[in-house]
Amino acid sequence: MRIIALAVSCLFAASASAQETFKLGIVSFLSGPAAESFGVPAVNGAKVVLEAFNKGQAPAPYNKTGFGGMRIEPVFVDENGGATKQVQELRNLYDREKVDAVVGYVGSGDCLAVAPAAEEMKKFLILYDCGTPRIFEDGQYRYVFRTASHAVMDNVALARYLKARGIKFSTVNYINQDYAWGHDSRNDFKAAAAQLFPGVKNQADLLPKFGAGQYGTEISALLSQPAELTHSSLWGGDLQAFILQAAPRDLFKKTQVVFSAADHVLPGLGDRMPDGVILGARGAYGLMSPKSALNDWWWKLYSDAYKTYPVQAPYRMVQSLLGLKLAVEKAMAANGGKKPTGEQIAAALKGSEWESPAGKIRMALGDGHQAVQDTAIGRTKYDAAKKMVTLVDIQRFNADCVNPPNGVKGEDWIKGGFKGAKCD
Amino acid sequence: MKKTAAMGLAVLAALLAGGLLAPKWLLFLVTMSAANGLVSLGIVLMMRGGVVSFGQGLVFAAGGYAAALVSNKLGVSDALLLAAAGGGAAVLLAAPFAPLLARYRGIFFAMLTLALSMVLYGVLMKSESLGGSDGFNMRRPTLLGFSIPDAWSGYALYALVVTIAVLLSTAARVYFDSARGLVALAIRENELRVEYLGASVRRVMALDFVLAAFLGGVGGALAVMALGHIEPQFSYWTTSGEFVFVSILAGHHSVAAVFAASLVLELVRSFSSAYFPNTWQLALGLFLLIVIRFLPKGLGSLFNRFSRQAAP
Amino acid sequence: MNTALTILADGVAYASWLFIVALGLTLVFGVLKILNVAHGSFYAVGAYAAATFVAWFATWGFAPWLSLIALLLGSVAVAALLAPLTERGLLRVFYGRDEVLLVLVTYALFLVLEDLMKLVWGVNPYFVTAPYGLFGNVQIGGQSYVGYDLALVAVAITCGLGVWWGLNRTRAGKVVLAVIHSAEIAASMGVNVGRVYTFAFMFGIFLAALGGALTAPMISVQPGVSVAVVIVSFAVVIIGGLGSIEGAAIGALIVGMARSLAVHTWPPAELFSIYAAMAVVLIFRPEGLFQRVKARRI
Amino acid sequence: MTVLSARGLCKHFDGVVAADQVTIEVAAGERVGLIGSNGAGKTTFVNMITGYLKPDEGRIELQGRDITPLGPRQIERLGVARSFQIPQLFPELSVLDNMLAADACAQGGLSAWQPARDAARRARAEAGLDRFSLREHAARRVAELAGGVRKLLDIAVALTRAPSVLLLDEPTSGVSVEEKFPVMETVMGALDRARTTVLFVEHDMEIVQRYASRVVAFYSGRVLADGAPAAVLADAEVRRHVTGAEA
Repeated sequence: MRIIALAVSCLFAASASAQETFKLGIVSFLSGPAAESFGVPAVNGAKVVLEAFNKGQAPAPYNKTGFGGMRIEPVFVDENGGATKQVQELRNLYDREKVDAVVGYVGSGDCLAVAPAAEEMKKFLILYDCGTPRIFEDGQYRYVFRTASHAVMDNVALARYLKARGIKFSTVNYINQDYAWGHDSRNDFKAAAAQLFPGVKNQADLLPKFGAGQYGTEISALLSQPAELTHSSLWGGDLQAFILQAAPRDLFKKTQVVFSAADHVLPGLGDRMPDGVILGARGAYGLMSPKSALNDWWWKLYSDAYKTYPVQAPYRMVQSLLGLKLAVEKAMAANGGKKPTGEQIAAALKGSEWESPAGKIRMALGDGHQAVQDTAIGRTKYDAAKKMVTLVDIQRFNADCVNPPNGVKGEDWIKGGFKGAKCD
Repeated sequence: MKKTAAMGLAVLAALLAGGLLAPKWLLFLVTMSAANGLVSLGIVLMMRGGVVSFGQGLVFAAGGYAAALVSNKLGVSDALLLAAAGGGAAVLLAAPFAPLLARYRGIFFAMLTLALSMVLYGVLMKSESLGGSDGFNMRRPTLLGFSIPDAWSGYALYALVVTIAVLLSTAARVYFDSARGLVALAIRENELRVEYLGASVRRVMALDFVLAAFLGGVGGALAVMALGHIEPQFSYWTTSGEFVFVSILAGHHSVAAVFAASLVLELVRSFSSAYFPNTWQLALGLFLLIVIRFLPKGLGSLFNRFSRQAAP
Repeated sequence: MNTALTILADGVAYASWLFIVALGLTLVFGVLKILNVAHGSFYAVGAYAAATFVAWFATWGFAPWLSLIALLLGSVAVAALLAPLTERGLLRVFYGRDEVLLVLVTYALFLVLEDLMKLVWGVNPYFVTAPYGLFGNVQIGGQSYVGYDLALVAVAITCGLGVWWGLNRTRAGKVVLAVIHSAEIAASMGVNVGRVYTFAFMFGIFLAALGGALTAPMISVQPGVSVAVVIVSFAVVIIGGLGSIEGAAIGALIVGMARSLAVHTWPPAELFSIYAAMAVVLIFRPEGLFQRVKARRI
Repeated sequence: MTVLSARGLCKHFDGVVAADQVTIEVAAGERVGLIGSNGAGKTTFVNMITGYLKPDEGRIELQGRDITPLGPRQIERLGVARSFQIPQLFPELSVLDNMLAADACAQGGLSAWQPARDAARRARAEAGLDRFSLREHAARRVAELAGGVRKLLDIAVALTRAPSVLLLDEPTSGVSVEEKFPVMETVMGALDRARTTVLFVEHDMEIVQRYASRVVAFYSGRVLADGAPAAVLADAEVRRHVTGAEA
């Protein structure tokens, strides 16, 4: 309801004072299977952060009100409904709603679809979450950026963690959703494991369809030929259902399970989450986030507003908004304090770097359009006293250790033995 | 027939002129709804024979993927060739099923077409070489050997799509008014009698299915050119559902109504998702219900009423 | 041997879950001649309602096994409140219109319910895992199954037999059968067809909601639950024959077994095995495995 | 000479005998009245002749050609047309469009571009309407027509291709008493001009007496009597089982 109110108010505000306002389109899942785990938390994160920006309450260097004095007016759009709809709505955002920039998109398919549209319209676009590396590996863009690492990092980090912790395994089972995210995650982990654990044998390779909900059959398949390691990139409702159905059948006792992106289910599952599961968060997020003043501020801001701590999605949103803020303000300065064009903002963001609650973000890949960041992997342990799942044995990996160097495709980089990786 | 052609030309001229004045976002919306409208026009063509396909996503996707692949893999960039390729591919895919489907009616025809489109969806999701569920992007096409400057890309595509749409609709109108077209209407009313009058119901139905496939394929190709991206969603049942809705909203009386309906749907969807980000599906659903309730014979019935008053 | 047993067990477990939902779908079609695209939404509403009731029971400090009652109450509530509202308030307006048009009406209903659920229950997940542990675990062919999953098999069989008995062995059932055969004739024999419609729809929705309620303990109840169910239960009733109970049972078994076989032997086939089966059946037996073609009198 | 010959036709519907060794030879220009109580097998006979039902046994010949295995479409193309007990028309189309649709079907290879309503076709259709003096109804939807008019249109549509044999299934059923004779007058008048061989199923014995040159009486699937109207209607068996009511 509040979102409607906001959106409508924006409508009328739009005409009022276009000079002092910066209109920002924010697109994420407000309905459908990705709303609970990714869309809505991210949008919630955006709301509190933008509010803080407009009040000038963010810590330095983010303490200018709004974007360099311009009041930020968000317009929210639902990402649910397929890539076709996204391309149309993106065009409407730019041409009809006259937004100055758009931050959004969780779905890789949506990202691939909207990027060329924004480019053709010469409008500024930040992809804040989606996983596929193809966007900047296959394409060249001037106006499109991604302010978070792509999915290669997640599975490389998992493999490196297993290596670093001396976890021995010779067989692996896989269960991933039957769409690009699932396929890519499986392939990346397979390749990475082959590099770090030569001779490891891949057994079952299950691909339940997205949103299946029923995993009894898959769990039987995983148990009928148990592997020492079981890899999965399931997320959201599917991941929660899988855990709820697999735990009573002792899957987690019979094999070491590793999840590439799972911290977003910890607050909800609580003691239903088995101990000893190794998981990542697609960055140093949530319980694995680094200690810093900025992180403390953000943690408090979010927790106070929503009575739960921020996980992957809101972190990815806030890091994109912080980057955008600095870029806009830099471009503004270069533009003699006047509102910058999309072109100028792009120039300012390209190759830049900034501090986020999750650590430093560097636009290092895709010649300055694709971010790399540090990440972390941890192991679940339920803390009865705090009544929450905690993560132990947390290990951080710096960006250059788990991301390919500029100009190298993630896949080739893994298969080539991580050439140029700096892990100190 | 001459009258129809003349009217088509007049409409086309008006649209091309109007496009110069319309805002960009509207231009794109019309482009998309015209492309989608062609698919629904195919359904209307079948509706006149009494069947409704719930799987036009099948030919929509076939046309789209064909055009995108021909462009990316074979390097053909001319929009007209790509549109033709889309239509052709859809026909090739649909033709083998035509004699089979010609035997089915009502819910069974709807469900069988749905099943076919979902099989294609499954195959596309699997084919990683085609980008799987993410699909892939397509370069902007050229037009008659000229590459389109960014500033004009919107209008150029709009012009292309409406031109093709108007041409095909004119052809459709001629077909509807032809002997075969009238027999199709008769089949809708009473197949048995048509057989007893010595005409083959199945042959008519089979041909209609193939023609609808062609329209759907061209629509898919044009949609991809406008979007610059294709994905298996093109063949998903909800996509087909929207095509059906448009043809029901239009009714089987008027060709123009199909494109009007398609535009109305796009407008409703786009404005509701802009202003009710949290409840746009609710808004869309209610809109559908109201239309089905209060326009049982579709927009076309209104159109016809006017035209009758005009020319008694 | 064990593998075969596992494949069978998994197939049956999945089939029975599917059957409960599909049975409702096929009943509604049989009586009202409506292929209800929104069936999956009622499944989801059932899951949410169950979650709500279980939560209440917990706050009132009832014994854990009572949570099973809560699940049942949840689905009854949906059938008692939402179903009549939908049938009388919405569907009734469109009776007599073309079958395909009615499919479209329920498609619209599906869109509406998606957002209504979000407005009522929000997007945060609900967990009602309490009942899931109640039956412990069972060993079958070297596999340890959750007793609850197998309990579903019993529920499914009960539902199937119950409906069959109700239709074929009771007066009310005979009346319903008459309406299934021909609403006009039934009406001319003085049957209150409208009432039968409402009743049948309520029961069909009850089964959908029950399916959702019984699934709630093993999933996280949140937006998007409905989508997956619709198409797969469609496939079941198409395979079995629209409006046929035996058909729904066989269809569910075919789909369940096909899926189980695919997952255990050739996982990549799973995604489209179902639609392929559906297409094949439609091509060779358009009316489904359990329907007869009606000849036209002239 | 014999136009139509049916020999030893048998047809069973799970147990029920609809036709039992039915043998009828029809000569050119004959007006054969088919009588019999309901379920005697008259309509089954018509359905078998026109290919809607395949006989279990027996053989049907048209001008010496075996048409037993053919379907309604092929048989119609050989010049055997029929009308229906319940008129089989296109209710939502206008009367004229019904005729035009029939005309389009008659043209064979359906054109996808030649207009269905061009002057020539329209003229033919209107001529067809005139023969049954239906011109004044041309613009009305069939659904709005009265029973008698529908019956006439049903027959007018059947005559589109000027068939050599026409089977009328109860041409006057559902027609009001005062309409019956006018209807038959128009029909038979039109047919005289076309010199068509006619078989008509009829319950009203006055009509049979007036218009039949020969009568075939059916009883429980068998041919009970076959011959001159007076003789057949006088037959004791026929009086008992068929026309008993009128006796």
